[in-house]
Amino acid sequence: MTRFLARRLAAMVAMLLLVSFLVFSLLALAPGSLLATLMGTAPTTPELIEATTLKYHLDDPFLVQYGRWLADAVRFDLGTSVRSGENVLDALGQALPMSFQLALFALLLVVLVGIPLGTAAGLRRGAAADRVVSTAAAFGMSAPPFAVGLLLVYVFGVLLDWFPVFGSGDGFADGLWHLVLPAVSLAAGLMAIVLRQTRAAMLDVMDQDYITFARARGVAPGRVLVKYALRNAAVPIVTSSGVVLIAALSGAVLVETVFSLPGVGSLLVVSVNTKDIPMVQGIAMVAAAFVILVNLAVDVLTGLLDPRIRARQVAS
Amino acid sequence: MKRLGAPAIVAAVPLAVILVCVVTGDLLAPFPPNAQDLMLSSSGPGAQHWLGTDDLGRDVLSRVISGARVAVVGPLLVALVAVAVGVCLGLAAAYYRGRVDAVISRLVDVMYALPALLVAIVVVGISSGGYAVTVLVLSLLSVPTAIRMIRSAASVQCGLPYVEAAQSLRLPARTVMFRHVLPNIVPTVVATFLLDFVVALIAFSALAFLGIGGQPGSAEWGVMIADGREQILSEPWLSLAPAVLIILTAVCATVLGDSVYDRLTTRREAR
Amino acid sequence: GGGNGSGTTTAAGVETEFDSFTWALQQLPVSLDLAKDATVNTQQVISLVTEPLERVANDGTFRPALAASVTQPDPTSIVYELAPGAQFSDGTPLTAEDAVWSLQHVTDAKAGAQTAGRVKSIDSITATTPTTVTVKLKFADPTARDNLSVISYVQSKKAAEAAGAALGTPSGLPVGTGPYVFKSSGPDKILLERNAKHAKTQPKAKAVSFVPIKDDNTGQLAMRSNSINGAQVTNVKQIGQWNNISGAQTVQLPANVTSYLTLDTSQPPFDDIHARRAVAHSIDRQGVSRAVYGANGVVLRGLVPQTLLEGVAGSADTAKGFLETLPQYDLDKGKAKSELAQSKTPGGFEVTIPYTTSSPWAEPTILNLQENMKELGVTITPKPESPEVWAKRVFAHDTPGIQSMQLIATIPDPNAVLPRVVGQAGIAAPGLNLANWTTPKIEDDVKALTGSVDREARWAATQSVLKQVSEQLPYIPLYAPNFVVALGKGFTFSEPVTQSDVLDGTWIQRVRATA
Amino acid sequence: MSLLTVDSVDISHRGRRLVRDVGFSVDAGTSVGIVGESGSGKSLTVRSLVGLLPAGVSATGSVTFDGWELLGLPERGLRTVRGGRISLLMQDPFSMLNPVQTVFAHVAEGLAAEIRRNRAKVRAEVHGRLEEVGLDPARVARRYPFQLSGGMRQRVALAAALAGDPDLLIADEPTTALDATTQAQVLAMLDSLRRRRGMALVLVTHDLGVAFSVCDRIMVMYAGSLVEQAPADELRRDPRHPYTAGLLGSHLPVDRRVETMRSIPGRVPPADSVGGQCGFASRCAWAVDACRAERPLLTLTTPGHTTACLRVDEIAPDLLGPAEQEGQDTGDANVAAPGVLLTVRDLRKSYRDLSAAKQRTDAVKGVSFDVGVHESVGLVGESGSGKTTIARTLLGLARPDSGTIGLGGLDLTDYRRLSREQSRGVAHLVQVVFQDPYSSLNPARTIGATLREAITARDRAADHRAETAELLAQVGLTEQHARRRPAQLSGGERQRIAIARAVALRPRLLICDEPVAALDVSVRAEILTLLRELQRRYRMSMLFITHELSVVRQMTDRVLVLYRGEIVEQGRTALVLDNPGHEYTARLVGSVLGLDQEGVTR
Ligand SMILES: Nc1ncnc2c1ncn2[C@@H]1O[C@H](COP(=O)(O)OP(=O)(O)OP(=O)(O)O)[C@@H](O)[C@H]1O
Ligand SMILES: Nc1ncnc2c1ncn2[C@@H]1O[C@H](COP(=O)(O)OP(=O)(O)OP(=O)(O)O)[C@@H](O)[C@H]1O
Ligand SMILES: [Mg+2]
Ligand SMILES: [Mg+2]
Repeated sequence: MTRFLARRLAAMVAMLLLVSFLVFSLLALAPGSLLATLMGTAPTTPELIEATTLKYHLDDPFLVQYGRWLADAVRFDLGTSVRSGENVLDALGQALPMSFQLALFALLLVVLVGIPLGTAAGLRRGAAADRVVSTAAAFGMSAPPFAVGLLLVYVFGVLLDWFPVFGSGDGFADGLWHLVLPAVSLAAGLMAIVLRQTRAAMLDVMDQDYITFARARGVAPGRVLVKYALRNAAVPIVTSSGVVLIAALSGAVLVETVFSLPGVGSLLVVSVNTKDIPMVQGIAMVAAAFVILVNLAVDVLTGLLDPRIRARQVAS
Repeated sequence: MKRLGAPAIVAAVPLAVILVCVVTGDLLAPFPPNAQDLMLSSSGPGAQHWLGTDDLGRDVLSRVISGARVAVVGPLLVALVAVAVGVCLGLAAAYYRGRVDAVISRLVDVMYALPALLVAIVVVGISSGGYAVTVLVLSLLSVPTAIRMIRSAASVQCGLPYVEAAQSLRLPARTVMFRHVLPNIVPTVVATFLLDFVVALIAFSALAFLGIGGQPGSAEWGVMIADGREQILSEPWLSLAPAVLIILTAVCATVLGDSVYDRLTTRREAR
Repeated sequence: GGGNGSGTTTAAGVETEFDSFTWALQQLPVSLDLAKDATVNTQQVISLVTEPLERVANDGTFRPALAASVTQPDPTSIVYELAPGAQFSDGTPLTAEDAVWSLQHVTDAKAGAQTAGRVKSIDSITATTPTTVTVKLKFADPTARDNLSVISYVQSKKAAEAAGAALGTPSGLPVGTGPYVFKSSGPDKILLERNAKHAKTQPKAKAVSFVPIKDDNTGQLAMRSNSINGAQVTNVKQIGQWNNISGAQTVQLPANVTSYLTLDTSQPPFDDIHARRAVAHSIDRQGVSRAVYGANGVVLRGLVPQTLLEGVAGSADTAKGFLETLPQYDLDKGKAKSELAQSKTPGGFEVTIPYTTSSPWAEPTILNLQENMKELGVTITPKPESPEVWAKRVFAHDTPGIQSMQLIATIPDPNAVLPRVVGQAGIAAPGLNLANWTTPKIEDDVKALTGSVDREARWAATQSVLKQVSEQLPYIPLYAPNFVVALGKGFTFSEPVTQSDVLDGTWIQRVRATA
Repeated sequence: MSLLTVDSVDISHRGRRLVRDVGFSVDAGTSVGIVGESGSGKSLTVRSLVGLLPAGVSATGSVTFDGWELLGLPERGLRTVRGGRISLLMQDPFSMLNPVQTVFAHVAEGLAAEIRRNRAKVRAEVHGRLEEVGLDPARVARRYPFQLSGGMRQRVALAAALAGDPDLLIADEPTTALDATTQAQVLAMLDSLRRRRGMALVLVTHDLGVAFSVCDRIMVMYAGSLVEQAPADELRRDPRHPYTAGLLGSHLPVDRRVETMRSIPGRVPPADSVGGQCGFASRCAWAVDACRAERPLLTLTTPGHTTACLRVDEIAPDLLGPAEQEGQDTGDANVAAPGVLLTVRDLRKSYRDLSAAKQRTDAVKGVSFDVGVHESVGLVGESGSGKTTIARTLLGLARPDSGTIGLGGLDLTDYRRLSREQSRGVAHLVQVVFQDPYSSLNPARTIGATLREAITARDRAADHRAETAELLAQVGLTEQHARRRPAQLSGGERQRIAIARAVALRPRLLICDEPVAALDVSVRAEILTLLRELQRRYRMSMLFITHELSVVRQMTDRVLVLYRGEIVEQGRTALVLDNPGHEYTARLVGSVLGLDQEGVTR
């Protein structure tokens, strides 16, 4: 297992390196000259042009620039925002907790609602409950998160006035209260994905001979549900949860925008719209690290859950 | 169609209507979609303008009808490209296995892990790309899912003796893949196509909502939602109509995809 | 514009302190250093922390602030005499050195100060005594004092130098003498606390926060949930919606705002007057104004609103009378067609029009133009830009064929607009002559406007510029909306505030709780 | 009183009657076999006993166990019966165990509640139970199912099924998926366990040999109905129902070669189509109109022997017992013409392990053999011994690691080195018939299209219409079949099409990879006869892969015995089977469950 982890970590670093190159190349993607991009909103005086050229070593070849950028990035220096002159990591540090809370809240909803509902639907294939849940899931899958958000704002924030629909609140309880609608908007689509995956996995598992054999031997229904059905459905569920967590990154951007939450998502939208490349690069690196970590977590978890996967991981 | 069951038929009707709008474009719209009537700006739904007008006095109904083309064609293109590439590479990976499969699958694994919408936001946003760039980027990002789904369905088929029998007849690989394997994974291909379509539809609208990739003022549904958002408290119909259409299209496509896919599994069970 | 308290009835304010007041900005300042982000957003925030040497009111009168007296011994010198006893929030006393540093900082064109373009006549800034700052001008500049007053926020030189390049970021927050000090600055909120060291009257709010609210819709939601207590209404058509919020009121303030389209006269197709006229005749200004502002905005008759002219014209009636003589271009497809037919591009042309998403009028106007010119063979592509990108392009003098433009006049004088947007001097970054338009007569007029202190001469020059602009159409004047502020439940103003009060920090002294 | 009494049980699915009017009883401590071909309703019948019918399938009638009525009992009530009183063992050892649970847990969870409370007791008990089924607890207890072989898994499942010490064990084809040798071992163990515990056993199987080896009494099912039941010995000696007689007659002898292999013509009708008549009438040589007018009931013929046939008395003398086939030994079918068609030398092939990427399984370890012109060579060996791998390398579906393959003058070691021309030629040299008739035809294409493709692959100019008709006739089908799709055909018919497709290319070598393993006993002989005929007609050589010695005996001149990827013995089929030289061959021969032996032979 340690060897597996070590190997995975090495692969992670390699992936990050690859991603870092792509992320750095974002610079080249922006329309207009590199210089113009990096000068941001500052007026183009010759002095500033010279200073900017020097600061970013724009006269060096692209690869050398990349190397320098990477060396800084490794030392946790992702540069400063073109837009505000703020240190990118500081800005990220301020925005991350918000997004993290939102994601965690949504993930909790997904896990506590999506998985049980999916399990229930999978156990009662074709029943009314299954059909209701499956239809709801089809809607959840198909509704853009921002549309769900706007709808929730309108219904629960304006018409009914039950929840605050703006900002992040003060203190823990108020903050949580403020996060209810955003988290629900974010979770709706993700819940649908997990629910459908869970349902499919349960249907698949419930058709298996080992379930029938267990029941035929008089194994207690609780045990059949937990140790047979859920344990075997767990791998696809965990895998899809990983996918969902990654999808949450994109969803969070929309939801934070709708609810004006000061998270990484809103920061990204502002930075993209203002072509604040260092900030976008910083966010992209953080997102990449997150994605890689999620995948690692999924691998480790599925390995723990399924001895066959574990054996393959240990052997390979 | 009948064999797909009631939900599929119910889902197919709105899709057909929308497709008709896509094909006919402005023909069905009661007003020219961009005609402005500033005297009638921001009027609510009524006898003349069923879904009301926007701030420039444009007829919302006409705009959602004519916007269907832009709103749907992009996602359709994305899904088409994704499925076309997915079929070619997915079949190749399943058929040749070994190194071909390893290379394709590794690539797919890496790309599959990407948060697609996020990447699209960054790439399209930074490059200030328009509709074409959006289609291109989303197509690229949809390809891994398509390859994955088609590869796994084709792998099952390629392991079956009828494929080996065809190989034993020494038919060219192309013939075996496209004439023998492909017809047997049609439901997966259709399901993949519809799934990619739904994902792309949502992605397009999300990008437009963020003000990325869409042409402002156009009748594309996502742009209409974004434009109407500021008036959601005073003139909710502006964003409601396109939002309902996006959700309706996506739900119907999802349901249709599910039905096609379910039929595949039941047919396999029934053999 | 009207006075205080249109909309719902206003409860009277009481003279008690309250814990906090939250004000919404369209977006938070990109930097809290005015030199790096010369927008009204920034000014609104820093004017509570740093005080200017003096303030200029909407009607053009000066009010002393840090400077007890300001004298102009000759046309090319301004002497500020600092009032005694002021100290920075960190306890160090205010000296002329700090004021000199601050003025030099915001007028330093070489270092790229965005504010440098406001006063170009500066020759030197020196501390002539420990309490005296003397500004020497290169020539007699009638608006130098006005313009300096708007950017003369004095910050601690020591603190600013310690912050270095980080000045204006959360790790380099300016230190001032104003009623508040920075407590924190984040992406979602800037929090200010009362400055115990502030020498003058303390405002009633113990803390003030600024939060970013992109659009009116969000603003209304935020005010409903009491997340904000005040905001500027950008979409003034929605005043009714704001008034519907329980306990909220809207206040219409006199405003000096002008919006217009710029046509680059140095390049085809707009180097041709007929093409420009075709454009002017293709915009339904009345219609769009009604669609965007409802009853709360007017269509401009000239490039600047009447309020900017009243001082130099001598009276409101004179100004009004003059504006009525200017030629107007109303929507007229026939004229547009014949004008285009006479131009060098009779068959039409293609053009992309960038505009900032922060101006609610821009997109509808351009879409209106797009639709009306379609029949003439003119293809128009609207291109939205974030305010930052738009501002960057404008300050870099990157001039496409047409673009949207909006100026908030910080002083009540035609100089706040006219000399900046016409004449040779503005045809390079960071100049705002985005039409790249000038004539020999214009050069003379600009000289008179900026170099003369004779009101009559300046009024003549003003009329000349406005007339030429209306005839030659380097710019198509559009609208002047009212400046509207919404106040949430439980708050009111103790006396009327104006647009300049909102920008220079005076307003906070007038915020009162209603119970 | 009997332990279990089943009375007029009907089972249906959405109104379709799948099982009709089944009734029987099981006495404590006895063993009952239920035999019948696939789809006859055996599994549904036994699953209805413990209330484990698939979703949507329901049963009516009465099932009493030890005085309790089980049918219609709610799940809660059934649970008290399952495990402790009745246990069910299923067919597929590879899917019956929970993949994420250890062997220990499987056995422990079935133990009585009072044992389960004490850890040490559980451990001792589980180890005891594993020893009981012949497993080494120290080695096996901590493993997961995927780390065990099929035979071991079935033993674990058996231990788990018996953990609650049931009075009745129902075993649904417990050995079908196992090798002949393993099958014999598991059956023997099942039998001895039953005797030792005094437990009753209901054994479901489609293999009469298996039933005779362990059961006291045997019931025969056909198309959803019971058609005959009798004590095992009596049924073997004296079958009264034409179907039973047919089944017995279709059994291939392992000890001699017969000229005509007998089978039951026709195909099994769906149960719900034969409600008002004798289900077997359409395939019965003795059927008269009366048989089609009413459904015959089970009637007592001799004490303990019931038969559902109207004409049971009239036809008794005509029914053939297995003894009839005696004396038909025809020796070797044909002596091979001189000349060698296929030469395989030192063939090696290994696969990357499925579970561990870096380890490799040696599927074939240096195999050399020849196949002569017009010779039929058998390839026997247990599951996983590499038979299919060899076939696949010959067909170019897998690339050998080393070694050479020569076929009709071509070097086929590496198919990629063949020119286009040669590659097309290879199709005429070698063709194949696979085991599974259900998946060896493309479900999306009609039979006509499938055959046309094969015909044009041989000769683009051929008149495919005429030839299709001819081919179909040759394999005993009609032209109508050309328009159908595989789903509309029975297993036997599909296998005929697969054979026709192979023969269409006139190959010089026909490889048959277990062509009858997935078919019912009654149609096996037809297919084997057809293959024999075609081989003779087209003078093909044949490489016949199978794990059944009786089939090898009938079909081949020479046999190669493959054991763990190596050929351990080869020689004339009769010689090898009669006097096995290698210890493994002997074991293989010893584990054949013929109809003639008493009990299990070792
Ligand atoms: N879940 C089900 N739904 C509908 N029909 C079923 C179902 N399971 C079995 N059948 C049908 O019932 C009939 C009897 O099936 P059953 O499994 O009992 O046969 P069997 O004798 O056990 O055959 P085998 O030897 O193939 O296991 C078959 O025709 C089958 O198609
Ligand atoms: N594609 C493959 N990948 C990995 N291992 C394989 C593959 N095909 C076969 N093997 C392994 O090679 C060995 C030989 O398999 P093969 O299929 O040749 O056996 P067989 O004699 O045909 O068995 P059976 O009687 O079960 O058909 C087995 O251990 C099997 O697991
Ligand atoms: Mg069965
Ligand atoms: Mg095999």
